[in-house]
Amino acid sequence: MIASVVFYLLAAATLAATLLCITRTSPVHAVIYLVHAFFDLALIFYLFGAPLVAAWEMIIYAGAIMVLFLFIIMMLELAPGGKPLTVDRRRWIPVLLLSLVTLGCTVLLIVLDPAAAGSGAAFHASPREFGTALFDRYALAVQVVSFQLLFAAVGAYYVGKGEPRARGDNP
Amino acid sequence: MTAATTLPQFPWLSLLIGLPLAGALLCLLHRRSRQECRWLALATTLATLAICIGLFVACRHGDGPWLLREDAAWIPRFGIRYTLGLDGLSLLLTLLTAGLHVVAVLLAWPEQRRLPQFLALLLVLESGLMGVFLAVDLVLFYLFWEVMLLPMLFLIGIWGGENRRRAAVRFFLYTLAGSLAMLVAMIALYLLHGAQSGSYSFALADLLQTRLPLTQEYLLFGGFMLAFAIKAPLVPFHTWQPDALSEAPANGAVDVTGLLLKTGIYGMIRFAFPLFPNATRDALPLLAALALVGLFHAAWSAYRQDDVKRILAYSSISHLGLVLLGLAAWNTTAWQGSVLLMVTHGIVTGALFAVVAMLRSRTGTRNLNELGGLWGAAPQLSACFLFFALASLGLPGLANFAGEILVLLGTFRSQPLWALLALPGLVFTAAYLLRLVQGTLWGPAPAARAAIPDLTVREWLVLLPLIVLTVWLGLAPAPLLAPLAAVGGLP
Amino acid sequence: MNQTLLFLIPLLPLACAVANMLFGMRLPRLFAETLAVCGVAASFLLTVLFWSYADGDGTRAVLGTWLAAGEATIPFALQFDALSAPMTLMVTGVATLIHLYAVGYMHEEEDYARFFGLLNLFVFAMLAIVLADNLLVLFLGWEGVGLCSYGLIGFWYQKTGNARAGTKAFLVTRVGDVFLAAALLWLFALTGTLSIGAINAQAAGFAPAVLTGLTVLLLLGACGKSAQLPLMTWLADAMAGPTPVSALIHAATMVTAGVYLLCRLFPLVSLSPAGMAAIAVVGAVTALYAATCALAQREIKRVLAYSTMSQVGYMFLAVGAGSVAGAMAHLLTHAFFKAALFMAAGCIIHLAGDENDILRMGGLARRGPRQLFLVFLAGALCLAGAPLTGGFFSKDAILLAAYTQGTPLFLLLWGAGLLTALLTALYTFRLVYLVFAGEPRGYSHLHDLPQLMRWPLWPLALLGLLGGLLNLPALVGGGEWLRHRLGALAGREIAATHGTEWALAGLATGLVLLGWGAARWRYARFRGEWDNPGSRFLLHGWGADAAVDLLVVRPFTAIAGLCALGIDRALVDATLDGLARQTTACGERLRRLTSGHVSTYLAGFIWGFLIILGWFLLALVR
Amino acid sequence: MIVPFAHVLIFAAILFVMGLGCVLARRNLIMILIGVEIMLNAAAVALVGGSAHWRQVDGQVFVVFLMAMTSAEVAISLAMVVYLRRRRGTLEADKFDGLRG
Repeated sequence: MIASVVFYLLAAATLAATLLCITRTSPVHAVIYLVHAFFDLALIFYLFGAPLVAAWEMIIYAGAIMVLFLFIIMMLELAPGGKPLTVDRRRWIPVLLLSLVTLGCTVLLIVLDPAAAGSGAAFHASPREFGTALFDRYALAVQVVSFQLLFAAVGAYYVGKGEPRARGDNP
Repeated sequence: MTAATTLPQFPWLSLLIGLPLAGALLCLLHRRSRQECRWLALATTLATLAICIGLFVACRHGDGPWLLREDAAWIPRFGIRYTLGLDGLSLLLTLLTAGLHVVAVLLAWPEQRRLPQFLALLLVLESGLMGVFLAVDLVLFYLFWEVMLLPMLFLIGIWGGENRRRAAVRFFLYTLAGSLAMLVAMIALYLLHGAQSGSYSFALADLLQTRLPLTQEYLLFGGFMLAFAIKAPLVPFHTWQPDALSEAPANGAVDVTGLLLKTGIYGMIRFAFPLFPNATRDALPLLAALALVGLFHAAWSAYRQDDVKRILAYSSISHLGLVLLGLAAWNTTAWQGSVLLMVTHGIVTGALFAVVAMLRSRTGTRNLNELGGLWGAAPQLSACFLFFALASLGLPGLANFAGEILVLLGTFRSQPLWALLALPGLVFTAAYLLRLVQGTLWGPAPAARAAIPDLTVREWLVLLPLIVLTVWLGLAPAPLLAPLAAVGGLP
Repeated sequence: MNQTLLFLIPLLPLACAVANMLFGMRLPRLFAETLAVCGVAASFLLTVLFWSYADGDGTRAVLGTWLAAGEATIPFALQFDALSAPMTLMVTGVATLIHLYAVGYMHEEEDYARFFGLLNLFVFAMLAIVLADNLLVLFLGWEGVGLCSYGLIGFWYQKTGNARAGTKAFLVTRVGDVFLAAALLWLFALTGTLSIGAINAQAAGFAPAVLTGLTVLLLLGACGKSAQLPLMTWLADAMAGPTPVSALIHAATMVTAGVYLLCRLFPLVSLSPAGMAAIAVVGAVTALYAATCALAQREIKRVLAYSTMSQVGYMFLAVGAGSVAGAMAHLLTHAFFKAALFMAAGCIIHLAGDENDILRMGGLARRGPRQLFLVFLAGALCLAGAPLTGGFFSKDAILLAAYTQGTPLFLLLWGAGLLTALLTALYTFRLVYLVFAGEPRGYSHLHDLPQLMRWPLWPLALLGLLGGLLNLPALVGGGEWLRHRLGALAGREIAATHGTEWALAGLATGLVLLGWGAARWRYARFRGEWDNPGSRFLLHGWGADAAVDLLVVRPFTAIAGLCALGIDRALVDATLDGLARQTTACGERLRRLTSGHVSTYLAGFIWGFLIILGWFLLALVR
Repeated sequence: MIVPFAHVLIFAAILFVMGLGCVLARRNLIMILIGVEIMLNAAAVALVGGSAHWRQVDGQVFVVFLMAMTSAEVAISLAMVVYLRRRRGTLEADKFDGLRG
């Protein structure tokens, strides 16, 4: 029963984080909130018995993609104006609140290890089971996706490589 | 089918369609020398005319509806066959087409801009027309019906007058819309027939057997009639005709052949009336009303036009009104009269267009107010102009009168009121034609006009056969009427 | 000689006409003129040769079938019988003389080939009417005559006025032709054939209403050609043509075609009393109308034109009164003396240096050639109906026929006839005095007169004077040769006591003398023309032209304008252009949708998605 | 199943709509991409919820593929953003309306 409560808490946290992410004027803040939302999502995935997916969520989404966003934002100096990132009490309250909620849920989850909860047959996909499914039934899909990633890499390289011609000429 | 005995076994009808096409190709191959193209085109059209005359002489007394028939499988899967049929009606119209195309090539002789392409398109138009008049299979008929449009569109679009684009596009879209309605009706008929008789076929003979409930018959009849009404043209759909003809190329070749685009009436006789007998019978009064409205509206409009070619275009619509009235009267005399009038109208109005083209090449203008006093400058040209205007007027002893009087005699026997209503048309036709003659021939010649050369040999070659034909058909149309007697589908 | 040679009579002038038109200009002038004259003279001789063929009920010659479609088979056929023979003789005889006169009159005209070609073509068309056996050949001649009068009236085409007069003549007569065509169609529907003999034979079988209808249609058709009320406005303007044309077409032959048509179909026409009354009324009213107009005319040819209209009105009255013999007698004599008068008028105009206005002539009797005055006087006496002249006998016979009809209507018409006779005498002698008597008022010197314009007048003047012998009434011991010759075709037997005949003859002579006296008193010493509204009203033919223009021409042009511009431009084209504009407008609106902003595209995408969602929800709910 | 499947779906839907709102409302290209990310994650939530509900592991496998595709997409789009930024000097989505009709 605790698990349901935790889910609703996490869901609320995610929604709030996303909402805040959308409404920020500065992209950096938005990215930060989004990272926050992805952490909560990872927890939810874990809650649904998908530990591998939760881990990947943390690694790929929060880790790789959002960092890339942040990097791009920083590179393109999109931060609004030259105003220094002063600590503004009013702005950090929502962040603190959200962090607390997330922290609380994590602690609860750690304490109530579902395996131990044994509240009925909550579905739990062990990595073994996940691995066999991935490479047994979806072997082909994996290859395709890998190709896709290759193309993306080549594409990104090509688009990124073009040295900027005279500014403002129409493509 | 009784192929005329005297004719050797040879696909004559396919030759009639193929020869002009071959001529067109040859013209394009000889693009380099304009002179070569001219003689080539003339040779092709003369050969086609010779074949037509040969067929006319050989098949004139053939009995049975089809004088000559060719049949070959084309798309068996849908029951579409390549069938060509020659009966009294198509015999006359192919002869008229071949004759007018010889005149057209002669008229196109002095054309300077891209002559080979012009002649090639003219020959393609001829083969399209031949196809329309000979096709018996509905899909084949529809194919040639569309093929006929393309050359006309390019001829008007490229070589035409000032706002030729607009006229060409309007002409093309108008006719296309009509033919789409026909296509839908055709396919519906095909399916209904298939459902009823099990065997799916587009042949006219098979489709004639379909028994349709009345409402369906009205709808399909409407589809066919819309396409034919636009091509006739009947009044509400006629505005493309004056634009197309007045914007046609200056040398008049396209006007002459343009008249043949009036295949609407032929389509009605060949397809619409026999396929839907009950719908036709009920629609006769409407047809007559449209004919009379067309007759008077076109005559009155012609009275107020300033452009000579537009007057002739409206006059052609007015004559077609009378032809349609003959058809609507639904008795033998009227029918034969209207077919005769259709043929003679082709000759006479074609000749008038030729003369106007010659007039335009001399005076450079087609506006009635700027012309005048032509008789003093070019008596021979003016004499021909007056002769053909009088023929178009329906002067007894000349071509149109024979057709008109037969139509009126026939119409009076079945529907006296229609004939009496059509009679005042004689006065209005006389009114606008005499105004045309008054504007161009009589009166003082405008001072600015330089000396005008009279008819050259080439122009005499164009006009002389037409004059002989007009007088001959006026005084003795019997040889032309004889083959009509056996035409199937006539009352 | 077999019948088909009969066809030579009409075909010879046709051949000469075609020859003249095609090669006229290349031939030397003399050759072209002789060709024209010989063509007509030859057919005159042939008519004389074939005269015996006309005895009994005449001979019918067939050349071949003209039209054959369904049940309509119409041959080229001629009928040479007691009615058509004298008419052909008159037409060819008068035409020959007029052709000779025309050679002189047109000697300085360089476009002679066209003139003689048309004149010959006219003779062919007139003969086609006269000799026609079926109504379609008659109709061919009918329209041919109309064409030639159009061509000849507008002969001097340089002045648009002449060409316009020609067009007007053609159109007004064409209106008449429409009525004739209607009768023709109706007859074909009733009898299945157009041959005149068959129609006259079956005429008795028709219902009275049909008979009256047919007669009225034929009357209106005849009015067109014979310039009777209400289709008479063209004749006065037709004087724009050269004088030989006026003499031949608008005096002797074409205008009488209408009378001939009615005489030809007399068995049919006579069966409907209402029809006969209509013909008589139209004839008498037109006679009176034309006589009053002739009084006020200034140009010599217009006086004669209105006089012709009046005399043809008399012929209509004769046919209406049932006396075909009277009508034909008057037709023939009138043709002779009126042709003579017109040719004399041509000479007068030529002498006075193309001066048309009689108010500026005068004193020609002493100064001009003596012969001209005598011929003109002879013609004038016939026209006025002076006793013992041809005009007197033929006009008197008509008045007698009208009088003996007995019904009050015909008595009224007889009175009108008498009044017209008085007016005729008045305007004829007015013409004589104004032109010949008194002092020369306008012209300076007299041009000389070519020989050819002098001697052809004599035969016609004599024939006019002796016209009475054609149908000399029994009163004066005459054998009434024409009536016996016509036999069955002669119409009603005029039975009248000698007393009434003498009384009527005396009355007529009195009227002529009265007319002559009045004219002498008024015009012997010319004191200027009255110029009051009355005379102007008469001058313009009771304002007929203005009325026709107002009632017919102007509305027609307006309707034509409405059709050409209104319906075609505004209605049909507008709808099409509107359609085109709407489609482009829709296209424009759609174009604005693709604004290039990603957000609009996505919004569109979302809307689509919502609609699909809604559809599924609906499906779910139902 | 710890939570009724409907609730999971509702949660995913709300998340999706928020992502959508962000894409539609925001002008900046980066924010649009972030919006897309949110939407993709909402899909992932639905997938995981489904796999938990039907007790099948396939849902989770798909989430992996989803992540692969997302990272590929982000790589390219951010490269494009950089490219556009250099070329046009701005990242306002409305400025790039070269395809205007």
